[in-house]
Amino acid sequence: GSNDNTVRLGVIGPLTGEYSLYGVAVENGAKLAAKEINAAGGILDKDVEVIAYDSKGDSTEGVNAYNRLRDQDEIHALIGGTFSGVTLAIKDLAVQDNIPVLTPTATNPDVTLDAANVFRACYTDSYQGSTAAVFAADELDVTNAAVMYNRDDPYSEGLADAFMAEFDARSLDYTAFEFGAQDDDYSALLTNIQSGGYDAVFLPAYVAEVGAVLTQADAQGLDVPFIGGDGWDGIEADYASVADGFYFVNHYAKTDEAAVVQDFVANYTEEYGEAPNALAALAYDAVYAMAEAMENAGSLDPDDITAALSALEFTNAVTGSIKFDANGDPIKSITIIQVVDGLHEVYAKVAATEE
Amino acid sequence: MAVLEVKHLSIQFGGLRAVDDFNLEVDHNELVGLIGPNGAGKTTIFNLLTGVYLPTEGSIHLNNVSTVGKRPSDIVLLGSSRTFQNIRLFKNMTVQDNIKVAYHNRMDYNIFSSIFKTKKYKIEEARANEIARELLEVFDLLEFEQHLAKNLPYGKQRKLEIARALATNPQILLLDEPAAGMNPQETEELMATIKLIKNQFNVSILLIEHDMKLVMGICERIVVIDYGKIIAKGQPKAIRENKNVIKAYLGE
Amino acid sequence: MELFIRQLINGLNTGSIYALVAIGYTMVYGIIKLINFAHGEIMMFGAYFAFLLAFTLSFNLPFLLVIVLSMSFAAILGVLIERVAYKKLRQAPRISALITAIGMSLFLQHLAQLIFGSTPYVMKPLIDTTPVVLFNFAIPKLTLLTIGLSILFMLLLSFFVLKTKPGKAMRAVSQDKEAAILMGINVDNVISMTFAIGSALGALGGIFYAMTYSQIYPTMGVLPGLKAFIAAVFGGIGSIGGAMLGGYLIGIIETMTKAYISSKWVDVIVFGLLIVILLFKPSGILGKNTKEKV
Amino acid sequence: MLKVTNLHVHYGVIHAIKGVNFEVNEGDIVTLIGSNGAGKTTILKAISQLIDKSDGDITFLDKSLSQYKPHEVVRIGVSHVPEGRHVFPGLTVLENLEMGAYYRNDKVAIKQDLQKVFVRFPRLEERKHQVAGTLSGGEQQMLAIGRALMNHPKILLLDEPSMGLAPILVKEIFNIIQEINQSGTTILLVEQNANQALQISDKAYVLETGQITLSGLSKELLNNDKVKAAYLSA
Amino acid sequence: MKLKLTQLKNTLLDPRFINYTIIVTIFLTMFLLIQTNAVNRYIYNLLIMVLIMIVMSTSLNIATGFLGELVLGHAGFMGIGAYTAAILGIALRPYIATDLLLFGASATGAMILAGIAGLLVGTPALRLRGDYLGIMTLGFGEIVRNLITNLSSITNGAQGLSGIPRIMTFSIAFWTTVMIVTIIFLFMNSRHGRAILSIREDEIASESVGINITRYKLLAFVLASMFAGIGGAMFAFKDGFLAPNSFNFLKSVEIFVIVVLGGMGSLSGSIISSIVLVFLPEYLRDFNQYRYLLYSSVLIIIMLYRPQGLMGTKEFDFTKIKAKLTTLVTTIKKRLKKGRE
Ligand SMILES: Nc1ncnc2c1ncn2[C@@H]1O[C@H](COP(=O)(O)OP(=O)(O)OP(=O)(O)O)[C@@H](O)[C@H]1O
Ligand SMILES: Nc1ncnc2c1ncn2[C@@H]1O[C@H](COP(=O)(O)OP(=O)(O)OP(=O)(O)O)[C@@H](O)[C@H]1O
Ligand SMILES: [Mg+2]
Ligand SMILES: [Mg+2]
Repeated sequence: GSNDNTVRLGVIGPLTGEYSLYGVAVENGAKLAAKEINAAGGILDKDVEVIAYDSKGDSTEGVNAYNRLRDQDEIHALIGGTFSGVTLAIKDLAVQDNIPVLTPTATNPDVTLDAANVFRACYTDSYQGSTAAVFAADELDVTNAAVMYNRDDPYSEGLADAFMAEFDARSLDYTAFEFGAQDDDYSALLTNIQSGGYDAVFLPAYVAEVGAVLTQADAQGLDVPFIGGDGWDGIEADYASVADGFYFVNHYAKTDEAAVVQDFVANYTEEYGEAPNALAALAYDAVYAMAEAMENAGSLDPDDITAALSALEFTNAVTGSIKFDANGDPIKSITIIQVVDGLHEVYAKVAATEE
Repeated sequence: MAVLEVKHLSIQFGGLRAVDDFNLEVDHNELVGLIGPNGAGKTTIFNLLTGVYLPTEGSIHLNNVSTVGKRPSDIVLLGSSRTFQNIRLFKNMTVQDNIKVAYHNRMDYNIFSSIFKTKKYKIEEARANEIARELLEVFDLLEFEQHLAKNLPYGKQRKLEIARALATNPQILLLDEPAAGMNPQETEELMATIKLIKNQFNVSILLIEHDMKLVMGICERIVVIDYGKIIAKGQPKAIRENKNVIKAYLGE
Repeated sequence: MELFIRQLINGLNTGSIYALVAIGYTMVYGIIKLINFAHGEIMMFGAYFAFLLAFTLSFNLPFLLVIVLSMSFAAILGVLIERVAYKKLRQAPRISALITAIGMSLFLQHLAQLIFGSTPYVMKPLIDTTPVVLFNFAIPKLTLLTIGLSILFMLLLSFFVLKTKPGKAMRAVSQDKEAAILMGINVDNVISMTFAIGSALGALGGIFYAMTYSQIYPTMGVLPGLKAFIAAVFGGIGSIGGAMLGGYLIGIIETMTKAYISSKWVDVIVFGLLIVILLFKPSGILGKNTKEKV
Repeated sequence: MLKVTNLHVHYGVIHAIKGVNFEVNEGDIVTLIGSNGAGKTTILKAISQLIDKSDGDITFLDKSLSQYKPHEVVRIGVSHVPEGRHVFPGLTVLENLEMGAYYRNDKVAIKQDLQKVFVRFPRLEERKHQVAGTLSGGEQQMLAIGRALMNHPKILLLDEPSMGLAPILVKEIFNIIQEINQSGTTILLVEQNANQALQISDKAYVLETGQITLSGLSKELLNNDKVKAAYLSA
Repeated sequence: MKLKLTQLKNTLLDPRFINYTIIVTIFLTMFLLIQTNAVNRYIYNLLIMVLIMIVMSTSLNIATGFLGELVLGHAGFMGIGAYTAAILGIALRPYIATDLLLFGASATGAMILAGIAGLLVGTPALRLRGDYLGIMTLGFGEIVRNLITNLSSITNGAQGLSGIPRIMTFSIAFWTTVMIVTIIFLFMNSRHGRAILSIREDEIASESVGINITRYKLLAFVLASMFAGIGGAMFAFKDGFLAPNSFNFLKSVEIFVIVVLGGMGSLSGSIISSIVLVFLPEYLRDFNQYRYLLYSSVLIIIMLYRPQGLMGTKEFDFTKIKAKLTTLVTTIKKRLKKGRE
C-alpha cells in the first residue's frame, strides 16, 4: 500500500528454517532501531515501518521477497539481504530499480561492486580475515595454523581465504579443514587437528557452529587457542566456559562503556529476552544510519538518499563509526576481543584504514 | 507341427522340485488341458514357459526358437501369451486401452510421430481401435469399451484378460484357471468363447482348470501332473477313468 | 594407526546414534510401509523434552527418569501424529501418505521454532563424561553408552518382533491388515504401539545426539533423520539388525571420509556407496528379496 | 443365532446391498448363492464389521454386532474365511495358523487344535515352514480355512472356499464343512458351486444384485427350475 | 453456403480448436495485463515461477504420475539443466544477440545434459522398486548438489553463480511451457504413453503382453529429466543468479508435492497445483512465522480430504465443460418445469 505517512524499510533474511537464527537477529535489531526512532519522532516526521520477509536463505525466495517489498509494499530503502548469496541475487534488481540498499551483514566483496546505491555496514570478508591473520601471526606468534571453515557459507569461506592469503604472503604454514553447513559432528576434523600439532585454529563461523565446535573440542581435550571473526559475537552467552581465553575480531565490545553500546545491549535484552549478537547490532546500526541519511537528504528520493549515504559520517553507532568508501564499504575500526570469564575484554584495537 | 515343445523341464525351489522332468508338445491349433492337484506345479510350468522363472533344467521351444533365458516380453514376441490365476488387468485403464497396450508391438510409429500426430500415427491408432473393437465384440465387451477395467464384473474381467492376451497375436494361448470364480452358467459361456477363439483366431491353447466340466468338455488332450511330474496323458475319456488320476485328483 | 583407531571410535559414536534412530524408522516403515519423514522431528522434540526436564525444573530429576519421561512424551507424540495425519490414509495410495508425512515434518519443525525459537539450546551431557580408558584409548562414556544401548535395543526388539505375541501381531498387520482384523487383532492398537516404540527410540537417539553434539534446534532432526532412513535402507528396510548395521556403516564411512578424504565428499561417498550397494543387493544388505509370486 | 434385518450397504454411490433379510439358526449350514457381483462377499464383510452398513441391523446371539469393533467380532465366536484367502504371505504356514489363535491363551488346547488342522490338511504339515506367499492357490485356501478353525468359532463364515480347488479337494472341503458343522459349528457358506453347496446345507438364499430373490430349504431349491437354470447347469 | 456454415461450426467445436483458442486467450490476457502494468513485477515474477514449476511438475509426472515410481531427486536434474544453461548462456551471450535464440541454444544444451544424467541414473536405478528407487534418486540429487558446490571452478561453488543474462520473459516462459506440456500430453496419449501407464498398473502383466518394461521405464525417466533440464534453464535465466542450495532435497520434495497434490497422472492437476503452491506461500508472507505452519497444515489437510490429489488422474478438458454446462442447464430447466407444475 502506498501510504505516504510512513517510511518503509524492507528487511530480507532467513526467518524460518535452519538459518533462521541469523535472519531473526537481523529482523530484531532492525525493528528495535525503528521502535526507538519512532519514539524519538520518526524520520522526516514520519513513522518508520520495518517490513521483514523470509528468504529461507534461498536466492529465489529472496528475489520473491524483494519483488514484493518493491511492488506491494513500495519500500523506500532496503536493509538486507542478510546473507551474501541472497543479497547478490537481489543486487542487480536493486540497481536497476534504484532502491537504496544498506545491507547490515552481507560481507562478500562483490555485493557493493559496480552498484552506486548499494552499501554495507559490516566489514568485507577480506578485511576481517587478513586482520585476524595479522593478529595471529604478530600477537600470538602462530606459525602453523589450522583453518577450519564452513565451505557452504560464503562468509566463512571468504574469511578463511583472506586468512590463508595473508599467511601465504608471510610464508607461514597452515592447513585447511572444511566442514559443511549441515554438519553437527566435528569430531573427525578435531581429532585430526589434535594430532596435527597446530599453534592455533582459525574458525570463522557463526555462534551456533562455533559453540558446537568448541564444545566438542573441549570434550576431546584439544588444547589450542581458537581465533574467530565477528560471527563469534554472542559466544559468551552459552559457551563462556569452552570459549574462555579465545580471541575474535569484532566491531565493538559489549563491555564498551559507551552509552550507545550499553543501551543497545540492555534494550535488546529486555525486548527479546536474549543478548544481541553481531548481526543484530549491525542491523540496528544500519537502520539508524539509513535514518540519518534520509534526514540529511531531506527527502525520500532514492538519488538523494544514495547521495546522503555516500556522504554519511555516522558516529554514534554500536559497531563503531560508519563512513563509506567509494564502493560503499564501511571504513571502520576493528576490535580484537578475548573472551574472559564470560565477558568481552578488548585485547587490541586496530584503527580504520582505507582499503 | 509343434508350436510348443518342452523337454525335460525342471525347476527347483530350495529343497522343493516343483516341476520335475516335464515334457510336452502342443500342435498347431490344438487345445490341451493341464490339470493336477493344488500345488502340483501347473502355474509354475506357465511361469517357466513365459520366462517369469528360469528353469533349472530342460528346454523350451516356441516355433523352434528356444525361449530359455529370454525375458517375458520377448517371449511374447515369439508367439505366446497368457492369463493369470489371479486376474491382472490394468485396472485404472479403459477396457479399450487394456487391449491397445497388448497391441503395442504390432503398431508401428515412433515417438516423433506421436508428438507431431503424423498421418502414420493416426492410421495406426485407428487400426488399433478397430482391432480392439473386433476383439471386444467377440467377447461381448464392446459396450464397456470406455469403462475402467476395475469397474467390470468379475466374469467380464476374466474375459477381458483373455481378449488382451489375444491382442498380442499369439500362436499359443496359456490360460490359467479361466473359469475360477464363475458360476456354472458363466462357465458354459466361457467354454463356448474358448472354442470360438480357437477357431476364429487359429491358435493353440494350453489350459489349466479345475472345473472338470470345462476341461473334459473342450480339451482335445489332457496332461495330468502331480508333484511336478506327469502322471497321465491322453484323451479326456481315458483320463477320466485313469486310476492314478482318480486317486490323486478327481476323487471317487 | 592410533589416529585411525581414534577416528574409528568417532565413527562408532555417530553410527550408534544413527542406529538407534534407524531402528525406530525401520519399525514404522515395516508396519505401514510409510517413510515417516516426521521421525527426525520426533527425535528433535525428544531432545527438547529432555532439555526441559533436565534444566528448567526447579529440582533435579535423575538421568534415567529424564530419559524415560522424554521417551514417553515422544511416544505419545508419535502416536498422536499417526492418529491425526496417517490413520485416515491407510487405504489411500501410499504416496499420499508420504505427502502428509512431509507436511507433518515441516509442521513440527516450524512449531518447534515458534515454541523454542531458533537459537539452539545448549545441551550439557546428563552423565559424567570422563572418558574410559580401554587399551590406551580414551573413549567417551557417552560413546560406550550409545553403542551399548543400540545393541541392547536391537536384541530386545528382534526378540520382541520374532517371538512375542504382540510382535507377531505387528508382522501380521504389516502384511495384511484386513486378515489381521479377522484374527482378532486390534490393528489400530498395534500400529499405535509400533509408532510408540519407534518414536521412543527416535527420542532416545535425539537425546544422545544432542548430548554428543551439544545443541538442540528446530531443524536438528532433518539430517540425522534422513541419514537414519538411509541407514535403514542400507541394511535392508524392515530388518532391525539391518538398521543397526546400516547405522554403524554410515557413521563410520562418514567419519573416515571426513578424516582421510575431505568433508566435502562425505555425502557424495555415502550416497554413492548406497547406490552401489542397492545395485548389488536391491533390498539392502540384510534385506530379503521377495519377488511377487504370479 | 445370526439375524440380518433390512441390511443396506453402499460403496460410495453404488448401492450394493438393498435391504437384505435372513437368518441362520444354530447348528445349521446356510448357503448364500448368487452370481458374480451379487453382493455375497459384501454381506459377509458387513457381518464381520469389516465394512460399515448404511442401514439395518445384524444380531448375533441376540446382540447387535454393530456395538463391536471389527477385531472384537472374532472374539465372540464369529470366524470369517475371506474371499481370496488373505493368508499372511510373509509368515510361515505354522505362524499363520498360530495367528488364527491370536487372542486365545490356552496353550495346550491350541496345540491340539493345530494337530487337528494338520490331520485334516496333511499338505499343510508338509509345508509347515514354507512362507505362505509361495504356496499354491489351493494350499493357501486350505491354510485360510485351517487358520479360521484355530479360532474355535461358534459360527464360520466361508466365502467361496472351493474356488480354485482340485475336484478331489472340493469334495474334501465340502466334507470338512459338514464335519465342522457336525462338531457343533454353525456355518454360513457363500458359494458359486451351488450344486454341492445346496446338497450339504439346510437352508439357502439366492441373492441377485443386492436383493434376496429366493429362499427356502436347500433340498427344495435344488429342484427349483429357476435355480436349476441359473446356477446348476444340468 | 449452408455447407460452409456447418463446416465452420464443426471447426469451432473441434476440441483441439477450442483448446488452442483458450491457450491463446490466456496468453493474450496475461500479455495485455502485463503490458498495461496491471500486473506488477512481483506478480510477473511469480507467474514465471509458476510456469517453471509447471514444467518441473509435469515432467516429474511422467516418472511419478504415469510410470508410478517414487522420484525424490528431480531437483538434481533441474540443477544440472540450470547450471548448464547458465554457463552456456554466459559463454554464448557475446555471439547470440537474440534472447530467444540464446535461450533456445542454452536450453537445448541443458536438456541434453540433463537427459544424459537421466540415462546414467535411470539405467541402474530401474532395477529397484518403490521406495528403494526413491532413496536412490534422492541420493543422486544430493550427489548432484554436492558436485555443483564442489566443482567451484566451473560453478563458483557455494558463493553462487552470478552474471547470467536475465532473459526469461513471460512470453518465452509461457510458450516453452505450452510446448512441453503439449509434448508430454501427446506422448502420453500414444502407444508409448500407454505402455508406460500399463507398467504403473501392473508390471508383470505389462511384461506378459510384450512391453519391454526396462526400455519404457528408462524412456520415461530420460524424458522426465530432459524436460527438468529445460525447467532448470528457465530458472537460470529468471533471476540471473544460481546457488547450489536451490536444488536441494527440499526442492525435490516441493516438486514431488506439487505432483501428488495435483493428482498423480494428471497434467492439468500439476498445472493447478503449481499455481496454488507457488502463490500460497507468497500470500502467507503476512503471517510471518506462522507461514510454514499454515502451509504445512494446508498440505496435510488437502491430502487427508483428497488423497487422490486435486484432480485425481483426470484431465481438465475445456471441451467437456461445455457438455457439463449443457447437462446442468437442462437439469435446471427440468427442475424449473417441475416447480411450475
Ligand atoms: N517362488 C516359489 N518359491 C517356493 N516355492 C514355490 C514358489 N512358487 C511355487 N512354489 C511351490 O511350488 C508348488 C507348485 O506351485 P504352483 O503354483 O505351480 O501350483 P499349481 O499347480 O498351480 O496349484 P493350484 O492349482 O493350487 O494353483 C507349490 O507347492 C508351491 O508352494
Ligand atoms: N470396494 C468396493 N468399491 C466399490 N464397489 C464395490 C467394492 N466391492 C464390491 N463392490 C461392488 O459391490 C457389488 C457386490 O460385490 P460383492 O463382492 O459383494 O459380490 P459377490 O457376490 O461376492 O461377487 P463374487 O462372486 O464375484 O465374489 C458389486 O457390484 C461390486 O462391483
Ligand atoms: Mg496355479
Ligand atoms: Mg465375492
